[in-house]
Amino acid sequence: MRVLLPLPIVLPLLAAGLSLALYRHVRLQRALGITVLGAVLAASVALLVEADTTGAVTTQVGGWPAPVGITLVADRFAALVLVVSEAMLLAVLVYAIGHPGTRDHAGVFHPVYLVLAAGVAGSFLTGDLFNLFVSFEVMLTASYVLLTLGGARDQVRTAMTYVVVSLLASTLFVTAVALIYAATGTVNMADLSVRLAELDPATRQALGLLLLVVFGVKAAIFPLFFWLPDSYPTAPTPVTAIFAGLLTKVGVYAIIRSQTLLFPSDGPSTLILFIAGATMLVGVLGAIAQNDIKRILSFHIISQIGYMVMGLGLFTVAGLAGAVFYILHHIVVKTTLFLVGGLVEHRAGSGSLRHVTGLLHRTPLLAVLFLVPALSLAGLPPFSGFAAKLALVQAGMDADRFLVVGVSLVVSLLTLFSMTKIWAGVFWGRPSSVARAGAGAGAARVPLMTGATALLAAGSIAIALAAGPVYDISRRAAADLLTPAILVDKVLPR
Amino acid sequence: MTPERSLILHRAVEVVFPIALVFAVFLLFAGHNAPGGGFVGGLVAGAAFVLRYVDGGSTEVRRAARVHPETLVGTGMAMAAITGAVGWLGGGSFLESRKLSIDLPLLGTAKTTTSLPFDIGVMLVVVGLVVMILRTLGSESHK
Amino acid sequence: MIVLLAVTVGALYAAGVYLLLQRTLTRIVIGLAVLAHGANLLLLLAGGRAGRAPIVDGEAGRVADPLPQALALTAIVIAFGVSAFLLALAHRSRRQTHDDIVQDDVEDRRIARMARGETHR
Amino acid sequence: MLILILLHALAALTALALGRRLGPRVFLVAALAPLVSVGLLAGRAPGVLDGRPVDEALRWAPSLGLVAAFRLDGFALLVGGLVAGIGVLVMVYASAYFHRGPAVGRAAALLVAFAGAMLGIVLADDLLLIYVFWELTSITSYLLIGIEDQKGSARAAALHALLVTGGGGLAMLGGFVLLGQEAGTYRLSEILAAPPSGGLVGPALALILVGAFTKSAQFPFHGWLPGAMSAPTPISAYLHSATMVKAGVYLIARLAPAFAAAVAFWRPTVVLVGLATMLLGGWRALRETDLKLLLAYGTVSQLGFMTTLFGVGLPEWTFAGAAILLTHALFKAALFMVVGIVDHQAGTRDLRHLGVLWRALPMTAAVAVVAAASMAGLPLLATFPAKEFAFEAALHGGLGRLDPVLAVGLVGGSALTAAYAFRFAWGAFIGGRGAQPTTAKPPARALLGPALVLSALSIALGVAPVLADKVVAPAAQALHADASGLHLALWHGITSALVASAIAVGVGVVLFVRRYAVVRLQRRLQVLPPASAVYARAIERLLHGADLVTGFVQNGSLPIYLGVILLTAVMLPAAHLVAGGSLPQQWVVAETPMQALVTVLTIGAAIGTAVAARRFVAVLFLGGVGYGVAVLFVIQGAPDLALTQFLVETLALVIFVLVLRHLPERFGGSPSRRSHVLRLAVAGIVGVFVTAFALVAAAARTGESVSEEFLARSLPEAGGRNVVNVILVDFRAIDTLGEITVLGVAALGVAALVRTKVDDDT
Repeated sequence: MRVLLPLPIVLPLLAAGLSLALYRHVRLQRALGITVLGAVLAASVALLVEADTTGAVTTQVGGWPAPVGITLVADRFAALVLVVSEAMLLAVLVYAIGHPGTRDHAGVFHPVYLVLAAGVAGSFLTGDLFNLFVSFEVMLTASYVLLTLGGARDQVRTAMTYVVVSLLASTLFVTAVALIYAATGTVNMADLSVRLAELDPATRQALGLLLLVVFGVKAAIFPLFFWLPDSYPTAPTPVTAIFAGLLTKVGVYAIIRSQTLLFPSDGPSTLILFIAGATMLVGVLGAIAQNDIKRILSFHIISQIGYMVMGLGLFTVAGLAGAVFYILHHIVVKTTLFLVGGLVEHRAGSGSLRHVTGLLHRTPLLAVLFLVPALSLAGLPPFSGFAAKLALVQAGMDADRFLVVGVSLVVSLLTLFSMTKIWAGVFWGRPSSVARAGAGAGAARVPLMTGATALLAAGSIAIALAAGPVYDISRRAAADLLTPAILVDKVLPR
Repeated sequence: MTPERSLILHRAVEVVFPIALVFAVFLLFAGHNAPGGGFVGGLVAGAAFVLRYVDGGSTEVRRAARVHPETLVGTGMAMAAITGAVGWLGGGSFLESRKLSIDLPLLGTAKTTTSLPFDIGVMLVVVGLVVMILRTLGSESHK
Repeated sequence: MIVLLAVTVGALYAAGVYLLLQRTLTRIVIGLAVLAHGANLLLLLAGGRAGRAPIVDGEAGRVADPLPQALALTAIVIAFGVSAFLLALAHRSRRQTHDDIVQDDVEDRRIARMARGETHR
Repeated sequence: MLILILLHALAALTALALGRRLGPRVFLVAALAPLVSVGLLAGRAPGVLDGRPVDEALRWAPSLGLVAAFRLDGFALLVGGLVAGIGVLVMVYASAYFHRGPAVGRAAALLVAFAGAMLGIVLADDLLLIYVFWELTSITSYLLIGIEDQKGSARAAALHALLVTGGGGLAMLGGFVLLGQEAGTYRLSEILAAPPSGGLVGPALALILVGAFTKSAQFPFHGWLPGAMSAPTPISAYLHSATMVKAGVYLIARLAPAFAAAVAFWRPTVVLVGLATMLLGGWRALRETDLKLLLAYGTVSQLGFMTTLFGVGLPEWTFAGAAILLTHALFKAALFMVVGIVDHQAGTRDLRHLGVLWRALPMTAAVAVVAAASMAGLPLLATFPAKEFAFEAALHGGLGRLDPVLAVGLVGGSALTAAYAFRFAWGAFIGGRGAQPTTAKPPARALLGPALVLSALSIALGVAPVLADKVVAPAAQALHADASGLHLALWHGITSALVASAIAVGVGVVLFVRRYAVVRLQRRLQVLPPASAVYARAIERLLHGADLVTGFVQNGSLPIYLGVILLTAVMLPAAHLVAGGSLPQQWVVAETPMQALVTVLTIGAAIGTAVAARRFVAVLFLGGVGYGVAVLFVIQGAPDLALTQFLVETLALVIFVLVLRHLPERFGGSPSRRSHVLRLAVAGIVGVFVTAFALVAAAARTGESVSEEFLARSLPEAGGRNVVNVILVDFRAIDTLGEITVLGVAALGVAALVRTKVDDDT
C-alpha cells in the first residue's frame, strides 16, 4: 500500500507533462486525463480500505526517515477526503469534455487540470508543513490558469483579486512556517506535534492562530471570505464547480489537520465557534442578496464552510465526525449544484434570475437534478445534507453549545429560502424565450454534461442511503484526529 | 526587427551567450558539491537568453532557442518525475536516489546519483519559463 | 535572532503592505515582491545565527542551518513563477482596459447601492 | 411498513413517467398505492384494535440515531387509515378534476409522494424518522401549492407555507435532538413509556411545539394555510384539510399524555394557543365570501379545536380529540370536494355570485348540506357525539383555572363553527342572496362519488356511533393506557353537555341570522394586522437586511479585502503574544558592521519602492531591495540562496520592464489623505507585529533544529557536499518537483494570457 501513496500526486503530474506534449491532440489528452484520474481514484479507494484497517498508511518520500525526508500520510480522514475528491475530479472532467468553454481551450485545460488534481492530492496527503505550502502553490497556480481560461475581461478583473489575495495568503503561510521553524526547528508535522506541545502556551497559541488565518483565507471563513464570490462565478462552469467542491475544502482540511495535529491542546475553542456561526450567517445572507445562480451558490460555499468549522470548534469526536461527514457530503453536493448551474446557463443562455424562468417546462430532468442537491444543501431529509447537519446538531447539543446550534438551524432555513429563490425564479414560471448560449454553444455535448451531473446527484443520494457506514468511518477518522499520538508514533522512528 | 540595433552589442552578445550557457551547465554539475544546481544553472541560462532579447527582441530569442518553450517545460517536468519514478519502480520509495556513474568524454568517469537528471529537469523548466516569457510578454505584436 | 535583521524584516513587511493596499496593480505586484523578500529573509533568520555556508568540507566551526535556506530557495522560485503570471495578467488587463487599476466588483457595488436605497431590484 | 412508503415512492415515479401518456387517468394509477395501504392496514387492523401494535425497524445510520422504526398501534391505524382512505378518494376525484396537461403527471406524482410521507409520519416510531417524513410533506406541499407555477400568487403562497412549516420543522428538529439526548433514545414508544425529566426537556418540548403549531396552522403561524388555497382543490382537500395540517395535532396527541402534566407550561400554552386559533379561525370564516377560503379558516379553527383537546393530555380529552379528528376529516374533505365541483361546474366559488344551487346540482347540494351539518355539530351526524364528548370533558373540570376558559372557549368556538357551516350551506346551496340562476351541469360521477362516500360515512357514524367507537376507542387507548371504558354514544340523556351543544348551535343560528351585522362588526374590530402582512414584512426585512449586511462586508474593493485579511492575521495572534510571549534574553543587534550597513540600505530601498511616483523608479528600488536581501543572504552563510536571489531579481526586473513599457510612466490617481493614513497605520502595525513575533518565536526555541541530520547524512548517504542542493534534489525532492510544476504551469498560463486573442478590446 505504501507504494500507492505517492500515486495520486505523481501520476497526474507525469500525465500533465505528457498532456502538455500532446498539446494538439485533444482526444488523447481526454483519454489520458480520464484514464489517469480513474487509476488514481482506484488507488485512493485502495488506500482508504487500507487506512481503515490499519489506521493510517504512511511512507517517507525518497526513503529518508521522518524529520529528514518528507512524510506522506493517508489516515482515515485524508483517505476519505481524497476518494471523494478524486471522484469529483473524474466526474467534472467528463462534464468538461462536453462543455464548450473548456472544449475551446482544451490544450491548456487538460494539463493544468491534472496539475490541479496533483496539488489537491498533495495537500491532503502530505505530512510536512512546508510541503503543504508547495502543494498549495501547485494547486493555486493551476487554479489561476484555469480561472482565466479564455481570458475574458471579467475573468481578468476578478482573477486579479483572486491571485493577489492568494499570494498574500501564501506569503503569510511562508511567514507562519518561518516563525514555527524559528520556534521549533522542524517542519515535519508529526515532529511539530511533539515540539509545539513543549512550547510556552502563548507563543504556541499565537502560531496556531496565524496558521488558522492562513488556511482561513483558503477556506473562505469569516472574515476572510470576500475574494470567493467575486472570483468563482466568472470561470467556465467545470472550473467553478471543481473549485467550489474542492479548493475551499482543502483549506478546511488544512485547518482541521493543523488544529488537531499541531495545536490539540488549545481546543475546544469559542473563537472558532464564533467564526463558524458568523461564516454561516454572513454567507447565507450574501446568498439571499444575489440574483445570479453562480453567485448565489458561491455565497453558499462560504455559509456551508461554517458548518464544517463548527464541527472543529466543538472539538469532540462527535463534532469532528460531523465535520468530516459534512465535508464529504458538501464536496459532492456543491459540485453538482454548480454543474446544474452550468446546464441552466447553457439551456437558457444566462444564469441570472432576472432573465431565466420556467425551465421546469422545458427540461424537467434538469429541475430534478437541481432539486436533489439543493434540498440536500439546505439539510432537508432524506438527502445527505440532513445526515450531515444532524450529526453536527447532535454534537453541538452534546457539548451544550446551543447558540451555534441555533444559528446552524436558522441558517438552514435561510439556505432553503435561497434555494427556493433559484427554484421559483429559474424553474417555475412562464418559460422564457431567451436564446441559447451564444458563442461555442454549438460545440457542447449536453448528454455528457447531464450524465456527469446526474451521476453526482445520485452520489449525493448514495451518501444519504449509506449514511450509517459513512458516518461510522467519519467517526473513526474523528477519533484518530483527536489522538494525534497515533500518527506521531507511526511517522517518527522510535 | 529593430533597425537601430547596435552592432557592438550584437557581437558582444554573440560571444557571451555560449559562454553563459556553458557556465550554466557547469553550475548545474557543480551544484551537488558547491554552490549552484539546477535552479541557478537554469537562471543563468535564462539570463543568457535575456541578453539575446536585449540584442534583438523576441525574434532573436526565437532564433536562439529553436525548441518550443512548452517542450522545454514539459520535458523538464517529465524528466524530473520519471527520475523520481525510477527508484519507485525498482521497489524503493518514490524519489529514492540511486548512485550513477557516467563516462564523460574529456572529464573521465563521474560518480553521481539520480538526483543529477532530476536537477537537469529543474534546469530545463526554468529555462523554458524564461524563454516563454521573453517570447510572449516580450513580443512587440500586442501594442 | 539578530535584532537588526528582525527589524529589516518588519520594515520590508511594512513597505510591502503599504504598497499592497492600493489600486494600481503594478504597485500591488511590487508590494507582494517586497513582502516575499521579507518572508524569505524571515525564513532564513528562523535558522538562527549566521555561519559558514553549509557545504561539507571537513572544516570546523559554526555552520548555517541549511534547511531554511532550501525552503527559502523554493519559496523564491515559486514566488517568481507566480509573479510572472500576475504580470501577464496585468499585461492582459492593460490590453483590455488600457490601465492596470484593479476595479471593484460590479455585482458587489450594485448590492451595496441597493442596500443604501439608491437603486432597486 | 417501510414497504408501503416505498410503494408510494414507486407510484410517484410511475406517475411521473406516465403522466404525459395517460393524462388525468394517471391519478387512478397513483391511487393504487394508497389503496394497497388501506388493504394492508385493514389486514393488520384486528390485532391492532385488540391492543397488539405491530413493530418494525430497519437500521439506517444507528450511530446517528437514525433508525427506520415503525409502529402500527390504534392511533396510527386511525390516522393512517384516514390518510390512505381519503388519499384514494382524492385521487379518484382528481382524475376527473384535472384536465390533460403537462402538470398532471407532476401533480399525481407529488400527491402520491405526499401520501407516502404522511403515512410515514403516522407510522414512524422514531423522532428523527418523524422529522424526515415531516419535512418531506413540507417539500411536497411546497411543490403542490406551486403546481400552477405560472401564477405569481401560487409561487408566493408555496414559499410562505414552506418557510413557516419548514422553519417550524427545524425548531422541532432541535427539540427532537434535545429530547432524544435527555431520554437516551429517539424511539418514540420508549420515550413515552418512560418520559425523561431532565432540565432540557422543557426547552425541547417548547421547540417541538413550535414545529407542531406551524404545521397545524396554529395562531400566530396560521397565515400560510389560507394562502395555500391557491392550489387546485384536490390538493387543498387532501393536504390542507384532511391530512398534512393534522401532523402537528398528531404529534401533540402523541406527546401530551407523557408531558402535559409533567411540564409546567405545556397545558396552558397548548390550550390557550388552540382556543385562540379556534376562535380566530371561526371568526374569520364568518367573513369570507370565497367558499374555499371560508373552509380554510374553518380548518384553522377546527385544528385549534383538536390542538386544545389533545393538548390537555387526559384520557377523556384525548378520546374526544381522536373522535373529532376522524369526523373532521370526513366532512372537511367532502366539503372541499364540493367546492371543487361548484367551482368546476358553476365557474365561481364566490358566495356573492352563488345561490340555490340545489336546483342545478341536487346531489352535490345534498352532500354539501350533510357535511356542513356534521360540521355544525347537528345530531344524527358524526360530529355530534364527538363534540358531546368534548363538552362532557370540558364541563367535568379538574384543570383549575383553565376550566372556565376551556368551557367558554369550546362552546364559543363551536358556535362560530355552526354559524359558518350554516352560512356555507345556505349561501351557496339552499338560499343565497346572489340567487343568480346558475347553469351548472351535473358533475361527473368520479367527481361526486368520493364526496358522496364521505358524507354517507358522516351519516353512518352519526346514526351508529358504535362504528366510530370501534376505531376511536383503540386509538385513545393507544395514547392513554387508562383510556379504556370510554365510548361514544348516540344519546347520553339530557346532560349538561347536551345543553352546551344546544347553546352552541343556538348561538350559531343567531350569528348566522345576524351575519351582516357580524361582518360590519368585524370590519370595525380589525386591530391586529393580518398574519400574511406580518409575514410579508418579515420577508422584506430579511431581504433588506441581507442587502445591508452583504453591501457592508462584501464591498468589492481589493484594498479593503487585503486590509481585513492582514489585520485579522495580526490581531488574532497578537492578543496571545502580548498576553504571554517572552522576548529573547540576549540581544544581538548586528553581527558585522557590513550587515548593519546592508540592512540600512535595504530598508531605504524598501521605503523607496513605497514612495516612488514613477513605475520604473519603483521597480529599480525593488531591485535594490532584492539585491540587498541577497547580500544579507551571503553574510548569513547562504551562497546558493544569494545566487538564486540575484538571478531571480534580475530576471524579475526584466519581466517588469517588459510589462511596464506599455503602461503610463507615473502611477495614476492620488488617494485621499484618510486612506493614506489608514494604509500607513496598517503597514506599521504589520511591520511591528512581524518583528515582535519573530523575536518571540526565536526566543521560544528550546531544542536543536533537524538540520543536524541533514549535515550528517548529506555526504555519506546522498553523495553530495552542498547540503542545500542535496536537500533540494534528494531529501526534499518532492518539494522541488512541486516547485517546477508551479513554474511550468505559470509558463503555460503566461502564454495563454498573452496569446489568447483579446475579443473585447475597447
